[in-house]
Amino acid sequence: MAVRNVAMREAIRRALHEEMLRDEAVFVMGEEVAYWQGTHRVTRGFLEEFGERRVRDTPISEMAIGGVAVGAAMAGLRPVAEFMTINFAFLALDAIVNHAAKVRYFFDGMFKVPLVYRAASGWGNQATASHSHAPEPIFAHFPGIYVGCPSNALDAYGMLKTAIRDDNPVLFSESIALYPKPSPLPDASDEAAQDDLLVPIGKGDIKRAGTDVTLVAYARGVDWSLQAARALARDGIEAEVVDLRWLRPLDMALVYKSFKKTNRCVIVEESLPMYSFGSEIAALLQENMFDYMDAPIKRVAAEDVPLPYSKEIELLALPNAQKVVDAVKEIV
Amino acid sequence: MAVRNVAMREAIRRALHEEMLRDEAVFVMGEEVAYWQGTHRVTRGFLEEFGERRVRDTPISEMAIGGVAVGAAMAGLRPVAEFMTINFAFLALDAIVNHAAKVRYFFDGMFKVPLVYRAASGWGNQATASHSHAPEPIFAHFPGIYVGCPSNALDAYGMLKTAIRDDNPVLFSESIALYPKPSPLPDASDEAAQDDLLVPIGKGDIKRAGTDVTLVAYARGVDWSLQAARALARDGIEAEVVDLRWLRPLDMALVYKSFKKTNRCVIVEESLPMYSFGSEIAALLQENMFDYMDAPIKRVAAEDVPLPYSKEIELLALPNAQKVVDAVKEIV
Amino acid sequence: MPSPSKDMLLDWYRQMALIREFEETCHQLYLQKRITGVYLHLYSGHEASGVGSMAALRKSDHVITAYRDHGIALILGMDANAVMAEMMGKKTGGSGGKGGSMHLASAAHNFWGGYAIVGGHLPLAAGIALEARYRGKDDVTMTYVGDGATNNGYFHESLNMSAIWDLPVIWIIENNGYGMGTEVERASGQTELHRKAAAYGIKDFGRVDAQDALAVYEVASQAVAYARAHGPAVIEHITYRYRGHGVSDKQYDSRDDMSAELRQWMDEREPLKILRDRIQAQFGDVSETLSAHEESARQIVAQSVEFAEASDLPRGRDALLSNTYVGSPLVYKTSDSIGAGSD
Amino acid sequence: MPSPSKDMLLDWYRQMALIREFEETCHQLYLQKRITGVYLHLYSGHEASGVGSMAALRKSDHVITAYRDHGIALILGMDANAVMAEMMGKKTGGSGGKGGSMHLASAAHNFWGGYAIVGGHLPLAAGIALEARYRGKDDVTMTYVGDGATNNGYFHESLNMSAIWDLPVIWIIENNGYGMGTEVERASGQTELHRKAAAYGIKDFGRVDAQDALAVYEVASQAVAYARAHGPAVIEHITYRYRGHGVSDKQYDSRDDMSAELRQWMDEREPLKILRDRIQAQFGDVSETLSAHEESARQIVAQSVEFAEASDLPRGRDALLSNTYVGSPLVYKTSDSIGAGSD
Ligand SMILES: Cc1ncc(C[n+]2csc(CCOP(=O)(O)OP(=O)(O)O)c2C)c(N)n1
Ligand SMILES: Cc1ncc(C[n+]2csc(CCOP(=O)(O)OP(=O)(O)O)c2C)c(N)n1
Ligand SMILES: [Mg+2]
Ligand SMILES: [Mg+2]
Repeated sequence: MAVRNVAMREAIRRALHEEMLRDEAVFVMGEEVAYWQGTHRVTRGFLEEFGERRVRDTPISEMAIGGVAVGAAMAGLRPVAEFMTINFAFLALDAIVNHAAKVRYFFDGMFKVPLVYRAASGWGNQATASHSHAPEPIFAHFPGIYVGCPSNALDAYGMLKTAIRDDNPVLFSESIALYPKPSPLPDASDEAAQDDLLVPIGKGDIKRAGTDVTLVAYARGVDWSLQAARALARDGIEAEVVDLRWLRPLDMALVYKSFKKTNRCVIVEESLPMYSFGSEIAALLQENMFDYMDAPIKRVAAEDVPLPYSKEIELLALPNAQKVVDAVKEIV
Repeated sequence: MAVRNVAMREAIRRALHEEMLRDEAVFVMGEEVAYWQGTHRVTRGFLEEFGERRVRDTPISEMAIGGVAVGAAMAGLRPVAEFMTINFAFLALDAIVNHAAKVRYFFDGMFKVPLVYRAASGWGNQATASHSHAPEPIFAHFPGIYVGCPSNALDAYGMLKTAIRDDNPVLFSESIALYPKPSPLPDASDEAAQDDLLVPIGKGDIKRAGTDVTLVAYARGVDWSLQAARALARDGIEAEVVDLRWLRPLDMALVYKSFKKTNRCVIVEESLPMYSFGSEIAALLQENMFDYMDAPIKRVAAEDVPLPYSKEIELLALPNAQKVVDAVKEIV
Repeated sequence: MPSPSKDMLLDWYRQMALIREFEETCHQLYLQKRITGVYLHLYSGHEASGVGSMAALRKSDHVITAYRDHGIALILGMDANAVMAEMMGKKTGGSGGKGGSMHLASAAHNFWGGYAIVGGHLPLAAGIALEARYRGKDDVTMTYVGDGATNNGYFHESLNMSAIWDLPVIWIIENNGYGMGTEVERASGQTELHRKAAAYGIKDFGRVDAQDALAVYEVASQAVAYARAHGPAVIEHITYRYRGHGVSDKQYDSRDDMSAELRQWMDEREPLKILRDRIQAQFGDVSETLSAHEESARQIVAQSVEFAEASDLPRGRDALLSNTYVGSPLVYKTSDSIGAGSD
Repeated sequence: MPSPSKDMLLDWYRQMALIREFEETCHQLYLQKRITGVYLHLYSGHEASGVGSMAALRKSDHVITAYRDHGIALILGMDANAVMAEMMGKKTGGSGGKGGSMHLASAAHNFWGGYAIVGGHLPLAAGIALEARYRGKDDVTMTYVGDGATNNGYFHESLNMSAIWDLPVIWIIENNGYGMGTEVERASGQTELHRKAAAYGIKDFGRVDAQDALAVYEVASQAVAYARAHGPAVIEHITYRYRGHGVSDKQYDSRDDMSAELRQWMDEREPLKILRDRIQAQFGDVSETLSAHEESARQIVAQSVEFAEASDLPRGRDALLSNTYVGSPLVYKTSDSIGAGSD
């Protein structure tokens, strides 16, 4: 099977496209997904191919986008509902965490809610404060839903397909910064080959092996971690990069295994620092790996401020590979 | 000055009442705050005393409650906007974190947003899944707003007054379970005496001194911690109870000071466990107090499930003093 | 619309008597602390609104509502035992004791539930109707929404979505005069709530006296036919709640004007009496049958209490955790040394 | 309403020419990567909507809008230098370089800002108007909202709140035919957007051809007078965006039908031309003055570009952190060993 470099956007598009071909119950809805071809071009060509019935533009009504998907899923469809950016999903928080995530529990299993919320996430393009969040941990705080955040084309492909096929609600957060990034994806043309690429829910991945320090990350944090690992290698420090891929459930076994070997850890995320991804992973590590800790676990996250427009100070607020390198050097 | 036992609800009522007398710009708005006398009776009698202008019933419009308060505050009023329960504040997440918390930053300091959002929080009364949250950490994730969570009458009184007088937006979360609980509050009748009771934003408090283990908590978690401390004392274990009172900003100096003495810590909260209060405090402790850690830091939180109706399993999901005792015994 | 037969009308009375008995019993059980949930919103006074409108449906149609859901469940044929057991949080409850009063549902009856967040069920209704449209079925979704809820963003976005997508939803606004303690006049700029339909270009079927089951049925039948063929419809039901907002609504009886108001509704617009009079005017004396229905209601409800009280509570951690997800519970614990994904 | 004087009309033209020049310059600067923000929504084509309506205000009145805010800022008299510097993220920008294109504001001009979340500013508008009511002032709040935004819950809840509280807000729906790529007809069940006022019992001032500044002014004057005395008002402005949704709206010109549509608007309903014709019809040849205004606009904008490019960027951690809060920044760092509260 040929393996080609493919932009993450394209991998997501391919996964969605294949699932729509595979299962007639799958449909997409969201702002500008149809005629406009998707704000981030993920649904490019879909309207033409699948028609208005299965490719549905919505008004600017996030509460309804969130809730209509729940009803449709309960009734037997498999909606893939897009929030143009994850910031707008704030307006649907109730639909997501109090309805999608709880309907099954309210009624003790009477209904399934097989839906996927897709959302473009992240910051760094001068989108300013209200449009600059990577708030996946906020959503992952709540049980009843899964949260997936791919870091490359292959994972995005396999994770989204799994998410669509799963009978639980999934929030699928796609880093805007990673959309154009090419990475290898096999040309899986038949279904069996495609199925081989499925990524199970809650399964993390070692993105780089190493012995000296564990970098735990997801989505864009993986990118910064891999860059940092290359820089560190030049100084003889071998970092292992664990991509958790899912914020709920967490594949902590993978983290612990790595940590037992390295005894040191830096957690890397794009989000704000308080009550966030780094907080949770650090807390779990110190509790469950106490005897393996040779140094404090460090966290690299965004600065604890709203994001400004002006590029230079915006970049100051963002994490980057150098900040990861610096954090590692504090503990090795 | 006479000190009387007063229900936390009454202390909040008194604080709000005094601030409304003191400053004509202070007004209350929310669902059922006026004619119904407040769902939790905090604004009992206000309509009669202050009239419809300053005690404003709203429709069931949480987005607008959240946002109207922002506009009114920018324009120079000091709104105290009530969410009947904090669950309904999910519908106002955007107004709270993307408007109240960011307006000042957007415009680089051009406006102030001196508002308080009050909300009744917590679970344990068979309110079921969508009405059973203590999600303060979710809101405290975002910079630009302060988050206060009192654990007794005196703190509630002093914190709310500070919150109303502060020029920043504050989310003030009131535990429903603590509303009826009596605790001592001086009869401060003149303004100077009242001002002495103000609690600075971000200032924690030692609720019980101890030497063997630090219990870090807020709101209802303080209650469980104090109960646990009494039980532990019978076994010769002296727990120090640190009530952080504010989830943003965090008074970590107080926690660190205690931890340096006890070298052990259990964090107690009413919220869900993932990406939450315990995560953050544990992460900070291990990073900044690494050399003082004699044992892993433990967390006691709610079970990671939506809340069921049936009392017995509902209580299973909730934290309690015994769970705190058990956690302490694992590490001392 | 065929005019309803005698049997049909008698059956409506049966349903209404059952609801009234069920709700008043719940009220008593609450006072006796045999039902302990903090939320318990009764349908007493609303009976004709639900019975008359759902009579216009066929079996494959869908129904969804908010937390004031006991009556809706019973009308659709949910077993009173399962409903009462749910009030008591029992394993045998319709929602296994997890949902309580506000979260009844029955997939077998196309009853999609009771929901506790005001307005939260409205987009779900649109989604359920979308499935029908998507699959080319002509089933409609009957959706009940309170007057207070019409002021929420969910209402606006859901009705608009139903309009542009031609979704077969009948939006029934149950205007009982209040959202908790707030009169419609103090909550809605537009107090003729059916007129809100104009903001979405939705067909407006106007206001109905919803204490009169026949009047309700007539308009509902038209609206259902319209929705089946075309798209969404709005109806406003004027009704009244006999037991305040919910059982914890203590000040309800303390407001004299309200009590007078309530007394007037009960005296002049009692839905069971109106139906009884309508039937007797058309078909002569049916008091025996009606009494039998009332007696049967008493028996059914008394038995449901017995059943519920004899049922087991859900117990233990497994009961707590189950059905958070489809499949393995994947439960997170702070002290877990292994995660869910890897083995 | 007094009919506008010649000077007034000439001044409107001045404002409109300034906006057009400013926006088209922004467009060029964006293509040249001298403005780098991802969001830049231009007011070209909308000029008469803002100029005609704000002419009905007095100085103590308030204005708030969404992200399409450059024109609004300039009409209110914000310095073009400060506006352009903000586009370039400079310290001298109106928002210190922190807000960018979508977040202009000027407290000195009672301009409460540009906001980026669709509908998010609508309850703020109600809150600003509430302050006036609360304090017994008769200032009004003019609020601009897009056609697409009227489908959002914020719109519904805010308009309703303004109605029940009699808030002096003029809700101006700037219907430019599209929300991003979605035509009004595909987004709103009610396509005559002013009719949404009926859902709130708000006084409906109907539709206005908003390419004609005089027509806009006339209706706005009535609505402002009404709002000052009574409460909220709704007006629908029919207008058109010349530069697509925003500068990143690349497909805009690729859709042929759209280009034809745009061409037609520019040919037949160009707001500057319509105003010019109106003035000349009434007052004779004023082309010299108008040319002078156009020339002056070019100079002002050219100078604003120079000013902005010569200005300093905000730099360093202090600039990043400042104005997160009033008072000390209380900045959280994972590695801090002391917190904010204790000393
Ligand atoms: C979003 C939200 N806000 C507030 C509440 C609290 N609440 C529950 S019922 C209710 C009143 C609803 O009134 P209405 O829609 O008229 O329905 P009714 O109870 O009269 O049937 C309120 C305010 C809630 N459950 N959800
Ligand atoms: C809540 C929210 N959803 C989506 C967006 C993305 N978005 C920005 S502008 C826009 C279109 C708004 O259209 P309209 O209200 O007609 O205003 P116009 O741009 O035409 O002036 C959309 C969908 C957003 N900023 N906020
Ligand atoms: Mg009601
Ligand atoms: Mg538009």
